[in-house]
Amino acid sequence: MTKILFADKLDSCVERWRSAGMTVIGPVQRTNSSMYDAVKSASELDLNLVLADRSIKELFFPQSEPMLRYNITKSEINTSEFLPPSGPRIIFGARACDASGLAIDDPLFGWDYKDEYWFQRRNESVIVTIACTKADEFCMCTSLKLAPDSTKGSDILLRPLENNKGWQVEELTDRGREAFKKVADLLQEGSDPAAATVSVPEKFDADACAEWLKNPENFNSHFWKEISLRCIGCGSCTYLCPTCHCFDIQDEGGSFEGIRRKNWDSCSFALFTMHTSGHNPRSTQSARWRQRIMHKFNYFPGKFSANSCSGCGRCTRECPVDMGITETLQEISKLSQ
Amino acid sequence: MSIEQLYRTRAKELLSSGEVKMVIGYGAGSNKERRRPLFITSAEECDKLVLDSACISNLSGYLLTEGLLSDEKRVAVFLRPEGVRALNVLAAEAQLDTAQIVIIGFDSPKGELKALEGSSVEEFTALITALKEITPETAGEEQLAKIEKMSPEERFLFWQEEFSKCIKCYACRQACPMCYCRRCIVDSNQPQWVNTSSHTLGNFEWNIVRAFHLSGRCVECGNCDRACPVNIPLRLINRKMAEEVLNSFNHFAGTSKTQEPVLASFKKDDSETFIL
Amino acid sequence: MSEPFEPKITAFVCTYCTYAGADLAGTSRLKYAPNVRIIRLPCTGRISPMFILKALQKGADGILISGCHPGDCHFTHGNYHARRRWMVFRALLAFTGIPEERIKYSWISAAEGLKFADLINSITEDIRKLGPFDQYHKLIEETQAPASL
Amino acid sequence: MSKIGVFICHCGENIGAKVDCTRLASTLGDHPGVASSIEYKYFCSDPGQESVKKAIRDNNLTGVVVAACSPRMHEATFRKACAEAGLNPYMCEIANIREQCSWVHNDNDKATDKAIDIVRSMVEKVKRNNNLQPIEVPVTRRALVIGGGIAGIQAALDIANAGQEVVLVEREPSLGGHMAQLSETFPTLDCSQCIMTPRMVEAAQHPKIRLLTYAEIESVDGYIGNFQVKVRLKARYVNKSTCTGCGECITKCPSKKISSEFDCGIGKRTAIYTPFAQAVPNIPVIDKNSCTYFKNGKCKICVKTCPLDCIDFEMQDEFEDLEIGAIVVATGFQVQNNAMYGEYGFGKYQDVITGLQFERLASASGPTGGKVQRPSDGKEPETVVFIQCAGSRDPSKGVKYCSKICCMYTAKHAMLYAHKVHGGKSKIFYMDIRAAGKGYDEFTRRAIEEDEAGYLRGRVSKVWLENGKLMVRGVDTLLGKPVEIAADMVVLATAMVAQPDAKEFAKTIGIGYDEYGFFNEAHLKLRPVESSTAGIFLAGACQSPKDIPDSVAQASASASKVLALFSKEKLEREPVIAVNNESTCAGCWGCVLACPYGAIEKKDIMDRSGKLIKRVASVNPGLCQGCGTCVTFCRSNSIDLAGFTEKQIFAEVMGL
Repeated sequence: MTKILFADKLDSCVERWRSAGMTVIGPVQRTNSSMYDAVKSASELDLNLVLADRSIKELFFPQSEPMLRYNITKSEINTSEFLPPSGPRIIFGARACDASGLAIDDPLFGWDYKDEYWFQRRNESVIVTIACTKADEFCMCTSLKLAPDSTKGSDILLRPLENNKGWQVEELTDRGREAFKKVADLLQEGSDPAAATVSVPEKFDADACAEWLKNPENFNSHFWKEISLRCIGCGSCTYLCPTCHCFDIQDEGGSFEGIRRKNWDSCSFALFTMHTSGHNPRSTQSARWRQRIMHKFNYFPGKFSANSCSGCGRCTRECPVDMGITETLQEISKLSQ
Repeated sequence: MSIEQLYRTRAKELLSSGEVKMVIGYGAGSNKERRRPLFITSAEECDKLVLDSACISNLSGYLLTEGLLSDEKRVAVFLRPEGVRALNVLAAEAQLDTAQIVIIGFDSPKGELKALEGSSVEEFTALITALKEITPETAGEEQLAKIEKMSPEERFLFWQEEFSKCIKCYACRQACPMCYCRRCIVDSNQPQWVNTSSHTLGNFEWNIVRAFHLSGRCVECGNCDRACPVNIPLRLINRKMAEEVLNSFNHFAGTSKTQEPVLASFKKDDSETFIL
Repeated sequence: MSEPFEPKITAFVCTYCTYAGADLAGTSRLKYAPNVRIIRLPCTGRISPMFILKALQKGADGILISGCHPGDCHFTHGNYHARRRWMVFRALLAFTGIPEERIKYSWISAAEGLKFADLINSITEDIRKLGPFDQYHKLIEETQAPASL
Repeated sequence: MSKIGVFICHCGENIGAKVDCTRLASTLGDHPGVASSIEYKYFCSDPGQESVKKAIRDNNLTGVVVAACSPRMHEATFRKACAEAGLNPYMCEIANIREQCSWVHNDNDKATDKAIDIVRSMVEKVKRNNNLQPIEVPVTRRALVIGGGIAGIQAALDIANAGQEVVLVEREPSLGGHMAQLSETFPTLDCSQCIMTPRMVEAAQHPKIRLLTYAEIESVDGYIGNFQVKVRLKARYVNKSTCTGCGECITKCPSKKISSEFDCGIGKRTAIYTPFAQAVPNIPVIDKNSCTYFKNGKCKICVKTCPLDCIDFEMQDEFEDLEIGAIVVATGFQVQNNAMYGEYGFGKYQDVITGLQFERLASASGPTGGKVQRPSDGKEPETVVFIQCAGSRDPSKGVKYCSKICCMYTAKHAMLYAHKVHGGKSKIFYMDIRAAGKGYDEFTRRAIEEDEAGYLRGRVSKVWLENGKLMVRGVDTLLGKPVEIAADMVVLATAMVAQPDAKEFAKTIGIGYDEYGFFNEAHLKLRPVESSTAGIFLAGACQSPKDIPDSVAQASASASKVLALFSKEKLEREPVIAVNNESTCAGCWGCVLACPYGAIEKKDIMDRSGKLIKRVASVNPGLCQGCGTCVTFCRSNSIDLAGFTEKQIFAEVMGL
């Protein structure tokens, strides 16, 4: 017997959480594009998506976050800080890759300086992940040693029932248990079997790739140029990626008042490494693409013992020229044999 | 022989005869619906070329890849009529020399693939001129008409909703053959005319500036619209602006390689009904 | 009873005609509404669409762009270039829902002090009737607010 | 860190009574970057300027904002004061709180609020001003005068007499222009050639003037002080250096029936000819289109006749490149072709002639030796009808403007006719008599009162031939009656129009023109002799219809402009010009097309080995006039305008 959340009770759960002061967030459709966003009722949620177009990271690391307001007077500069919105939230219907992505980035946002904007949101969020029963050709979590039902980064894992009427509930963390206590009476004990999680074929050998990338000789390989010939240098892969975390600090406003903001930035952009002098150490798109792969599968694991990729596949799924991590690592896998 | 076969053979001939150093075409993509740009430099690889109605993207922007044309050797490229128009605009703006480009032309009206005669831009003049005449009626989008009927407030709300999604990934810019600036205005920060933050205000500014910079230059290949990962209907703005320059100045971008840019020229009797 | 709404209007004018016309309104002691702030440029050809966007960002409810009559441009045809640019930019703004009524264009010569004064009055009245540009002001406020999630 | 000084002028009561200057000064005094904010009754006064200078020195100011009257009043004054205090003058800006604030608003509070915005915005601009240095352009001290009529000759002589070199280019074989064709001139009735030919000779013999006749301008490049001009020297087929002008060839030339351009078709000339007897230089040319040898390959009588072997049928056009510092355009006018007035019978009846043809008839050197005779039969006309405004002031068929000289020359024609044909009757149909000018109204009165010119106010509707008489039907609007006159000759006071190739020519040399083809002055009132292109000046009827005194006056004015330009070795120009950032320029050439002055050139950027890396736009500081049209066009924001930079304007907007 396991705890079961029946789909017809979900609306009541949402209401309950909301009345307990929690912000309920989940995958929704917004004018031709899907994303995670706050909802008022369960009916707004779209839980049938393979994956929302936009990743979960923007709930923790918004694309543009105001940090402080400044005001320059004749004698002094006044500043007042912006704090991230506080209050408990529950993210219902995350996918395992997205939830894992958050866990992957945790050490990054805390290794030297604890980024309050990230951690306050992390500490106040309950991640309810639904194991995947379907996938598309871009999914690649298994190649990253994750799975459609990975628990990494999640507080609750829901497994869809075979009859599609609800989910088996696995409580993974105290924070998850706490949130589900609020709806305990809406859950039922049952023995309805769970649907099989989708099988996602392995597409490359991440370990072999890591070895190849570590070999300094390969840094200057022709491979990089060939694999990135068609890259147009946009930031869609980085901005949709649940683990890409680069940002830029911008002061925005007039001459004597304004707001300092933390904005997403992308290593795909030529401007990313442009020096004031005009010199650009990564002057070509191939150097930028190499950086992205190296960062995710060589430098990041070297520092934080995990690949900076959770296999969601968005990079390829949304790429205007059908590039992405999968193809590159597949080719590296071939080279490393 | 299928058009695909025919063009593979042409590509092989072009490469093996040394007439071109590279063929830019389409290859198979990661699923059935997708085609990806392919850069071929040897005759043996030509069998990788794919040509069908799913080959949609305008490849002309790749011709501006730094250094590609600087050796004065020729490059062949698969282009739809919009792609040829793009070549004309790029030539008119001195970004390339069309003598270096061998066009492998095709189109797929109503999903049916057909080959287009000619390999130089001049040979497409009649076709493009004909497009100028038919475009206004046939390319009218229902959604465009709907937006035009809205009140200004409704239109603002419509675009506010769309632009609020923008994540400033600049895929629209990068995918566009006309966005060849060495430094985009949004990347110029002294002064920062366009807010780089992707709040809705900044997104409004970016999208307005992008559309303005493309006015009279856009050939409506749709690269930007397809590239947008959050599906902002950029084609609608581009369509509207193309209509505007056609109606106001009888300008249809890319009719010839010597066409005067519509915003760097003027007529003394240009309309000015709006000026008090 | 609340105060009547006082619109904020930014004007971009060329120095040879409209700025001189505004000076003439002054030397003629014509009276007009104090809502307009003028920015002086050498020529209408120098007036970039970016100026309009930044004036809106600074909270303008209305904008005036003005220069020499066709044929009178000190720089022979800066105003002809400007006219084309405005035509296109105006259509673009209108399409994105920035009302045409808020952005006015005029030709005012150095002799038309009266026209200048009258125009400022009528524009101020027009914009006052339209009310504050709330839709845009909300976007500006949003940039000053903390992240929503 | 900026240290801006703000100086708030009360302008007596002008500002002080409306704007609360104390509140203004204290608000700005609290503004970041403002080191000093003071008010004073009259900053433009000597003590006022001294206090600005003192503040600059005491506070080490980096910029100055004077809140006062319009910059059009005192910008120069305060910039000069700043320079005297050691501050770059371009670090000073004026905030206009008088003409555009205190004088135009009723409400003191609102005027003060507005003044605060105006000054603050200007402070923000000045913080981003840059030190600018006047641009120095070297000047080639050699003038080019295009056109050898009275205007061109006058300009050339004035410049040459001041000691500067002149190249005088005339496209006809001789100097002289239209004035050489005239009989007598109003209002003094002195003989045109008597006063004109000495000037022609003087110009031709002047050591500082190089005369190039039968020559045309091919191209003009460069800019003020530094023009490169290519001149086409048309083949005369007569060797200039050996010909003595003996005229033997002309006498013997068998083609004698060619209509003479100089005599407006009522006289004849030969195929080898000089336009008129007093031609300067007195060297004939061969009219290739009429010469029997050129047409049939046979003749060469002139070759045989010439005692000095000057004739050379193999001669080709030659080209000469000139380095020129300033150009005076004096290309003159043409008379309108009256063929569109079918009702006047011009072209149909030989005795309906233009005013200029009448000049040739009345001229002592003309085809009739100065006798007024009908072209049809050589008879002396007993009655002559003059029709004024034949083309002028007629928007439907002719030109909209007034040709200005016709009233006067028609009066003169009536007088000449009265003097030459005793008892002859003249009738003049006119719309208005415009006789503004020294001695002009007296002149027309004389025509009426002493020479019995019969003025009829009204238009002519038809001219037809009946029993050997030209019947003229018109209306006398003063009497309100139709009039019919049986005339022996009808003279049309034809409109002055621009040269047929004026527009083409304007494009070649790079100046503006109006709808009629007359060249545009930089400012109709204040810069009437300068074209919109720096270094190119206008003289005479190429700008608008003019009589001789006006043409001469404008020519002298142009000459003085040229001499002022030549008075220094280097030319100083306002540094408000465009500058391109070559590293970000994409080379799309939009700016090149948009520039009204052709001031933007394409520049090749090479690497060390001389290989072309890219081509970018480059602004020629000599040509740029600082309008900034290019800046707005530039999508990548690569071009900027000094004095009105993107940063400055951004700051102004953000400072509001």
